[in-house]
Amino acid sequence: MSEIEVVRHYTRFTEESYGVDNGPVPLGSCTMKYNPRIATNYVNSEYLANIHPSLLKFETAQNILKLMYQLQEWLKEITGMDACTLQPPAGASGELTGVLIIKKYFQERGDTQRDEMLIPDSAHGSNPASSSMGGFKSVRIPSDEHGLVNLEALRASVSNKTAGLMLTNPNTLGLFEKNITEVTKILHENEAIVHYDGANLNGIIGIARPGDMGFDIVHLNLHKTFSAPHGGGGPGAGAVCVKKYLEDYLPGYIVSKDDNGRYFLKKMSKSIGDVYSTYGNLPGMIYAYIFILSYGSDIYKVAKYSTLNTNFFISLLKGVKGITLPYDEKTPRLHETVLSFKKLAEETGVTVEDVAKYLLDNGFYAPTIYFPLIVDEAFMIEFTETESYENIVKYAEVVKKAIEIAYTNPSELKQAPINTSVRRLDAVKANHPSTLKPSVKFGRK
Amino acid sequence: MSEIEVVRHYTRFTEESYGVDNGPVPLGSCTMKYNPRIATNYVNSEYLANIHPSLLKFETAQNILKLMYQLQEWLKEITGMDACTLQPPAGASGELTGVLIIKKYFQERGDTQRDEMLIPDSAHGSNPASSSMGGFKSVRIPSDEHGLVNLEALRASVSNKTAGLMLTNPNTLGLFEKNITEVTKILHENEAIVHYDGANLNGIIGIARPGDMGFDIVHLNLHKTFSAPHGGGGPGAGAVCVKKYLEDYLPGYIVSKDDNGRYFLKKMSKSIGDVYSTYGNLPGMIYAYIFILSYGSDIYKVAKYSTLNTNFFISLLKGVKGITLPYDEKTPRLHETVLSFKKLAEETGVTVEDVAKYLLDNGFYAPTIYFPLIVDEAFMIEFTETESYENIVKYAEVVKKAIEIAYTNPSELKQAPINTSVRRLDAVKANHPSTLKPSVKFGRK
Amino acid sequence: MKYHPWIPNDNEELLNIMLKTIGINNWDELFTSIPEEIKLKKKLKIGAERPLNTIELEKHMKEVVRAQNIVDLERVFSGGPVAPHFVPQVTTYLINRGEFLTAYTPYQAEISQGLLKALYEYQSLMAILYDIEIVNAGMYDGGTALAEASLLSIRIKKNKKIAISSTLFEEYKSVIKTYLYGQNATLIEYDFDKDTGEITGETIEKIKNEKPSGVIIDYPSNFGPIRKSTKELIEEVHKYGSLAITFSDPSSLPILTPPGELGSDIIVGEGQSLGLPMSGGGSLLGILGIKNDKELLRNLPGRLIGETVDADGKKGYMMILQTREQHIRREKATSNITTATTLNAIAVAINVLLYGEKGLKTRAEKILENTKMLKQALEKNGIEASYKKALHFKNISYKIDDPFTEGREIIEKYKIIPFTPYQNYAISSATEVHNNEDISLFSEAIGGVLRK
Amino acid sequence: MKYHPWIPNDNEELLNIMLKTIGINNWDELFTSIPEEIKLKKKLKIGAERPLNTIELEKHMKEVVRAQNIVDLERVFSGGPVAPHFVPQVTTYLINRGEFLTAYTPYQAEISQGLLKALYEYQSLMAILYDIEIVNAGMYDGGTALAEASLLSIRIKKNKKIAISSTLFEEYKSVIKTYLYGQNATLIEYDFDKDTGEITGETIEKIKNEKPSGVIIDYPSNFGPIRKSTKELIEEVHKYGSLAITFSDPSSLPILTPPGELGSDIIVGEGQSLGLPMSGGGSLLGILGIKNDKELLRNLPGRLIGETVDADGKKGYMMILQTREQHIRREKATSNITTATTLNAIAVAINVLLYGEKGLKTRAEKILENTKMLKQALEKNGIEASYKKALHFKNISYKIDDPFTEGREIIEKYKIIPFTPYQNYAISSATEVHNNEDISLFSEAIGGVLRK
Repeated sequence: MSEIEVVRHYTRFTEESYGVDNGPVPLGSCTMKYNPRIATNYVNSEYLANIHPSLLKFETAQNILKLMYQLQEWLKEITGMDACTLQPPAGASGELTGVLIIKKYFQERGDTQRDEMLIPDSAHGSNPASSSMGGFKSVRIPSDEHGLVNLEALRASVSNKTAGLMLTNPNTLGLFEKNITEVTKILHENEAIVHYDGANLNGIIGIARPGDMGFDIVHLNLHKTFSAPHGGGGPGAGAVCVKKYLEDYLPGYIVSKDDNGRYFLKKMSKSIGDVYSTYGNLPGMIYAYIFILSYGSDIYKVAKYSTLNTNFFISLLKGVKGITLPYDEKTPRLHETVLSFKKLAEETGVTVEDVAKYLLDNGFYAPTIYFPLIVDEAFMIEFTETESYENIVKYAEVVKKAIEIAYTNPSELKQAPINTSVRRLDAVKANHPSTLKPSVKFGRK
Repeated sequence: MSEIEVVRHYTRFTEESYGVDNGPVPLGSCTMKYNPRIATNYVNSEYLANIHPSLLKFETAQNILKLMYQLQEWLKEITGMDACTLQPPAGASGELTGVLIIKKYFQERGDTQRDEMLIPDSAHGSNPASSSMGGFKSVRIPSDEHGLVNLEALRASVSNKTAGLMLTNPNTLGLFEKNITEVTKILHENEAIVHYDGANLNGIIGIARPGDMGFDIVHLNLHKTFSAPHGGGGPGAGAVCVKKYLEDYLPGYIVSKDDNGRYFLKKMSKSIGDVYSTYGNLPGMIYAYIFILSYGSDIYKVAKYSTLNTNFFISLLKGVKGITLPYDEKTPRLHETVLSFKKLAEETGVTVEDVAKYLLDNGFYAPTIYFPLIVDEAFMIEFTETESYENIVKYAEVVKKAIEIAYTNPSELKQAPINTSVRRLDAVKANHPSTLKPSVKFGRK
Repeated sequence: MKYHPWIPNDNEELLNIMLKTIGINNWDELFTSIPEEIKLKKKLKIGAERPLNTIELEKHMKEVVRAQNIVDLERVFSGGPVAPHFVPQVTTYLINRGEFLTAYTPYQAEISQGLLKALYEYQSLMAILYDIEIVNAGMYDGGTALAEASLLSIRIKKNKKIAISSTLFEEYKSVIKTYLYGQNATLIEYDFDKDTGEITGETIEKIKNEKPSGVIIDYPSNFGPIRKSTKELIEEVHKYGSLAITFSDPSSLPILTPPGELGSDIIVGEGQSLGLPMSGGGSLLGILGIKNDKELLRNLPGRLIGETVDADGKKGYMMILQTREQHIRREKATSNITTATTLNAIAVAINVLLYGEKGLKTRAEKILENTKMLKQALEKNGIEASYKKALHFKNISYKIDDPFTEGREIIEKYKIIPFTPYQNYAISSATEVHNNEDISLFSEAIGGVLRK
Repeated sequence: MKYHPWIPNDNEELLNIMLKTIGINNWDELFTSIPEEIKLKKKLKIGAERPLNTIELEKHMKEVVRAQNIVDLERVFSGGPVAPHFVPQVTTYLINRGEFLTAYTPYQAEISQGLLKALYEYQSLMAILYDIEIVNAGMYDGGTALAEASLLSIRIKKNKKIAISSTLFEEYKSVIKTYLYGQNATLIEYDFDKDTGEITGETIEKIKNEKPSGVIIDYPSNFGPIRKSTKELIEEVHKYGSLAITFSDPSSLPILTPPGELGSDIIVGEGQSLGLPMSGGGSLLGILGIKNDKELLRNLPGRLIGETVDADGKKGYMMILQTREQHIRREKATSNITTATTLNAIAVAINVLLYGEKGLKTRAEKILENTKMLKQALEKNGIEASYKKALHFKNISYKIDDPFTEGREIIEKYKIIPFTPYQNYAISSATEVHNNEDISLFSEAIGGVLRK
């Protein structure tokens, strides 16, 4: 194709797409915030684009190594940990990294019977999936009536087969695990390891640190909390930070500084190996680096305003028919919240999916729905610090309007969306073996 | 406003705009072609963005001066002229430059009674406007029955009061002035000067040169023929090239090369002065420079395919009810053509404007309408070399569809457009003194 | 390269289909109307002669641009019509989106509402900044905007004379002169007190005697001084029946009484100072506005966007008062201007929104503060600013014997660009991009070469 | 900086309105659920501690990136998982348009059709290139894609053994090993004829004896050789009940029999060679595809986009077979992968369309030709390529005593990056960005430091 044809083809595609640059993308636990263009510009500059990874290996690209070193240092300070690797190319890769560190740690100790990973029922699906990839059995820990880890159940589950616990805090309900020091103590008393899922760090960054709560491993998503773009599903960028006693297990190369101020790459002695072919996603690191510089110690503002925004939204929907806020209504949610549309579904037949599609019709991206699994007709929403007052107010109004329609003319919502480039798609046809079509080539052989 | 709010505001604005990146913009005489992104990238690079014009004045920015020098040389070769200035910031500025050169030339010769500028009736409006800005009276030369300059009328108009003739060739009808050497001879015999309006150079570039036709002055639009973007109405970039005997009159600084290969800026001895505060629009020059490098001596392909595309379009509409091709039907049009929708208007009441609005409804930008003035219900269309076969076919189909509707249900076309972000706008209200509103501040004082 | 990547139909198959539809056998037949004797017989010697592919182009361009060492923005102190100003990357991104970059002038309003709204906002933001009711959608640059303002004055007042401040940038004077030459009009310069930069009795006398159609007033002066007597001057101009054309650097306005409030009939400015790249001097943005007056409006050059409603009564925007323009009015048009500087106008509006009212004010204060430091740096090295007793904003001019030679020496030795050189003087500027260290470096460089 | 430009609500007025709506007096009250003892009591020492404004950020970043001299693409000859390839500017522009760049994974299909179509086209283009029916929407990189292909094989064949070619990049071996460690699975290496790079009796013997779940075959070899015996190897692999996992550099495929046609069950590749920037090694693109087999499909990791229809019967696209994925299937998911590399997949698809079929073939031929010249350059300097009798594509490995020291010397002296250093060998690569002159320079540099 000629250049102009390609440009038009993809320009049209972008016009049928929707990102943070178009409006709120308030997906819970996904932390879709503004991706600063100043960073985009450096990422795309030839200064960075033309750096072959061997320049890092030769250690001639001292400036890049220094940038990575600084970032490691800052992430340590933010998380309260002692060492970091920047190799994981995404959050889930960071989870796997944590899981394998746990595995190797116990193997090195000869503690080989520890094959269970404890995971709360409100956890992201990637936690049990990562646990499985590390060869662990996932043991589900139920939530208590406050939506928090059930301490009794936790105590009952912990044994000498327990390798670790994977936890996000604030949890996916937006609730802070206030007994967190007790939780980590229970694990530590049993010599098990606690892994922090960084998906929700945005709600507490600069306010509290996983390291201070007793976590041993922390994985971060540079493309969530630290403003790297999500790119419609990647590339992301991860980081894993650990307490001193796990430092030697980190994968990849750690950037270190010698006595002459020269930066060099260090392979750790008990390293789990590599989780990526190179040193990590440098573009994501650049975003994180610029993001941190832009805030400095004011970084608490990120948690402050993301939490403010989400609680403001909750207040706007307080008392609206058909919606409930499961678990302690009075407790502020940290940066995200889960509402239940169960009553609405029961009373009108309109599901939370119908509401989501109606939001699309009004030019807004929908929140995460049907997750976490412990809430029926879950509507999991997170407004980051980069969302505006006006949009949050409008968003709440559209939700209220949807509910009004649900109670007056429910079939209208079943039709949604009508303003998008296609209407509701046939998932059965898409997934059925007889009609499946994952490429133009499929079925032609 | 916060950055994300600004980004969303303008992202939305772009989505309510339409450029070559979205589809054909076949405005006659406007030469809206693909603007290569490779050039955009250099234009935006800090290499160029951070160059203060004083670096050119100090002559330390030798690389930029060299680039400008090369461009001058290439434009000379393309136009068949002897010297060029890159100072004019747009096409109309190039016209004014030509007009003032003519004025100063005769003034220097003491030939001060020459106050008439001959301009064909098919000319762009900017020609007479520029002529007036130079203090000349515009004398209209009628077209003959072939749509070309009426030689008899021309001879009758030329006198010792004639300073010059402004002409575009091919003319705005897309017809090549085949008597051009006769035309320039008539002027030259009368010691007058002939100015070439470069708006239509795209139709003959690499095939024939204004210099070889007898033109004395040529103005070029780098943002038309040479692929610099139009930017929704600028910045453009112009250039004016002249024959040797007018070199000393050029405005601005001419980049010259000394014996040591060093580039320097030269102010011409009889210069008309400056038509811009600096040395011209460097970004536009970069586009032109890259454009010429990309083609080299294959640049004739630009004329070949733009002309092919437009004649192909004419063929697709041949014999369609309501449309005529005024003037010699069999003569191929060079890169643009003017169709008349007069019959359609008479038979159905549907105007060419209605058809234009219907084109918008079908995702296409409309051609120039109601120009040139010598054709009733003019539909002036130009497909550049960067337009695709598929789009030209589709475009013709939409026009045919419009005509079909005009003959069956004309009121439907009067409603167009209905798919755009606003419907047909109230020009009376917009322009009426009592409702005029050119700013939010207007009427508040 | 057999097929050119920028020509979609450049292949034998399509070519043949299209020729067949047209009814000819060979593409040469398309050009039979061109007489054989003027057809090109040779290959043009342009570019590298053979076409370059994209990889080759990139290599070549890198060589060309790299030949020039990058000069950081903050190392530039050159003044004049263009100065170093900060360009937010986000603005560059937005104006380079294809829907804006590759659009035509929005003749077809219904499909161009975004572009029209962006321009309308530009007009409105500038109207607020200058405190005037009408600002057009942009001129080429400050110089041509001044020239067009002069022609506008002459159209109204008929006397073919324009008076200009002696402290206007030479570049502007030259452009005005060129445009006035077309109208056989003359340029008169008026002067100021050498120390304070304020108007004097002679200034008034000149205007009174000459009765020019328009008087161009630079406020702040192009040479820096913020003249306290500007309001008085405008009153005098009006007293003798001339139009007051005030040229103001828009970056200064958030901390000054705006020219509209001072009574200007016409306002002019150069938008580059609101954050356009310098790019070797192009492209720029001429700001041109008028007070709400029928005569002025009827004679205003350039595009104007206005608000209206569509067929459904919904708010919409379109180009207005096009009867002033060349494509309608031809030889009687208010100007020949066609392609102006839309994209730069939008960029400036974006920057203004990014800064906000407070941000713009802080920025102007920083420029004022930096200019003060710059003046001190010059004084420290024994160099006296012209109008030394005045308060300078952004630009400072001073005498130097051989600014070209001395400037080149500074560039060579200190890797800073200290000023814009003129015949026997120089203009330096300080802006929001500089900090104390930068200005110290400037001082050192000036001291090293120019100290008196 | 009192108000942060990236926080729209960061001002007292809005803060107070919002707090009031929530019903609290102070923003601290939002965080009362965090026990006091674990709340941060100190200011974090990060960044420059104080916030930097945009101008300061730009200055800082320029210093940081400028510390590194630019290395032109064509001066890079390092091989390995990442190599110098040409990135069209138009692609960079398109994938950086905000609607793509700032989008989430397209869970809400109706508002994300453009993104979904772009990914569907990527899947289809790769399926054509590899001649296989199903390709997913992208993995992190070639290494993790190989690792996931290994796990996929084990899920199907159950034997916790994977055989890999000894010529796989070390980086890939390390990643596969890490993933296999999680499953307590083992890695077996098989070898080739030292001269020709073709399989031998021993190669077959090993596979026959070990019966691994999957056999990873590099074709062309990561060390360069285009093995003629690849088809034979795949047949042997199938004979002993293993799955054939073929890793192919997609840039080579336009001139080779594609791995699908050779009978591969799973195909893997690294998309960087189709024109992604090197960016210090990230981000990359893992290509992963399978033949149309129910078991393979049910066990495929990663996102998959499929065609379907909407409520009006209009064609549309959505993510399919999500029941394989972690957010639905949790501990039984086929992988934990969530955020993959959508944007890079789209970039690669754009590049493929820009090149077209012919362009891609020309490009592959140029790489082959340049590799030949590179090999000659090495030979000329007395350096023998491993598998010297084979025909190499893109990569060439060779023994060096101390590649780190010698490589640094070459970088220092010749300003080229000659190879990627490994313990006692090096890998160089030639691609479409190089021309004769570049390779002559390479030869000179190698000769100057390494000549034997």
